Amino acid sequence: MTEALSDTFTVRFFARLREELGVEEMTLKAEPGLTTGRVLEQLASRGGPWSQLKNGQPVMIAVNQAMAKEATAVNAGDELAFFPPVTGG
Amino acid sequence: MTEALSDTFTVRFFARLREELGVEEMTLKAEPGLTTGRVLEQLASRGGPWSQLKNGQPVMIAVNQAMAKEATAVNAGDELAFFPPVTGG
Amino acid sequence: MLVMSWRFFRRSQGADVISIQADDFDPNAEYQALRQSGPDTGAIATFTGLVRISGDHSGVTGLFLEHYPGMTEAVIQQLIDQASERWNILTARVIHRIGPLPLGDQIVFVGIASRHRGDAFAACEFIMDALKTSAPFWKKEINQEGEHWVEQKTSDLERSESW
Amino acid sequence: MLVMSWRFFRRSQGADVISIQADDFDPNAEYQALRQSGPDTGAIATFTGLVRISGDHSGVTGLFLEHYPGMTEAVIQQLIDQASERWNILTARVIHRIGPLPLGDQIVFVGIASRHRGDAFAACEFIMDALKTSAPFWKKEINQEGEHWVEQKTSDLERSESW
Repeated sequence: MTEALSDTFTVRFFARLREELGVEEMTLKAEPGLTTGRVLEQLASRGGPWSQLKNGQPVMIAVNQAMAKEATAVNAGDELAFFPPVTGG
Repeated sequence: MTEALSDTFTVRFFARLREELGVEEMTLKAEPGLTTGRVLEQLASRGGPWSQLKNGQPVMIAVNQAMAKEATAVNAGDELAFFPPVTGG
Repeated sequence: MLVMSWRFFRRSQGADVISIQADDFDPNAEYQALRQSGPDTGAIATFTGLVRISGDHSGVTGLFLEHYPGMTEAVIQQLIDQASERWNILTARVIHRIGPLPLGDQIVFVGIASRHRGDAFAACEFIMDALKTSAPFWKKEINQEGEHWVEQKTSDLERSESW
Repeated sequence: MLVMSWRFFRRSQGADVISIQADDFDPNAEYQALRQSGPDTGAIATFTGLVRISGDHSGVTGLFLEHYPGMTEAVIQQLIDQASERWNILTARVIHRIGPLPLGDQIVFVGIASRHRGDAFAACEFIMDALKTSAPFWKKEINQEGEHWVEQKTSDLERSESW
């Protein structure tokens, strides 16, 4: 069953998280009242390397390419990203 | 009468002071107990543009090319310099 | 007075440059561009970061830089905007490289042209400090023993928060 | 630990440069020299000061820079030594021009190579700030109405004393 594009949002992973989860990008179904923190909880409940999203090293959150918090709302069409603290420069 | 070189010290003036006094360098006779402040007083007593050395804008003092104060001793062979606050950079 | 203030803070943001690139950059070309910020340009401060041999581990032979395309540029633009609100900037140029970078290579350039040195220094250092904790770049360090992701340093967080 | 500390603070002062010159300088040649500060060079901060149109008076067309030969070099060396005691510097290069300088010309260059950006920024800004209040240079400003000696600014004194 294919989900309608308009019902979904994208999640991207970078750097160490991308490598340890083995996923670069995924598409998930949006639900009313969803927050980035809830998405993290749902993903962490998959177990294995995913548990680190709630119980591991700090995870930074972006929504639509702007820094966000766990309380930030997630809507259909959004681009979420989870990544380790940044280390450029 | 020529002063013996070993009895004298040099005074140099820079920038606005050099221009307003009309003197770049002068040789003066050393005396026991002389200080840069006393030299300034003696020169200021000449009157005219020289009075500014005591009653004018701030004057910076160097002895042997190092910053000095009015209490700094002056000895034969020394190179004194009087100049306005510096403005390089 | 109002006109003076307006003139004082006016700047041509069109001359600002943000570039995320795999290729090396030429700091001299950046400096020469910064010099073209008009006749009131009195101060140019630049910073260049290089791959150094002592990183998190010793004997670093190179880095690999990953970034979040799109978001990186947006964050750096925000940092330049924040700097422009706090200091008098004529032109800002920021370049950050991505991909594999051998020991000694240039990683990042931040250059600020301003009327006065205080603004140029502050804006340049602020952008560098803030970039290190808020722009989505990640550094993988490579040495003889292998490779590992660099951890964010508490000192970097403190520097960034001190602004 | 002692050996580590010694290595950490060791630097080849032979690579330091102080130059007082009438001729223009090439900031890129200075930058390239700073890059040759060894494999632990991680940060290069530079500052260049330019003749700007708005000085003490408006419509500046040029400057004339006078200095105290000998003392100038000695004071700048002391500033580099002071900076080296406070921050970890690999190489310092300071150039200051003298004589007539038209609008837009380069006046002064301070460049610092260091392991870390905090040291490079601080040493560079400290040397510039201290140079402006302690190195014997005097600036005569020239505009359409004539020429006048520039007065030292209270803000420069305050900046210098803040270190």
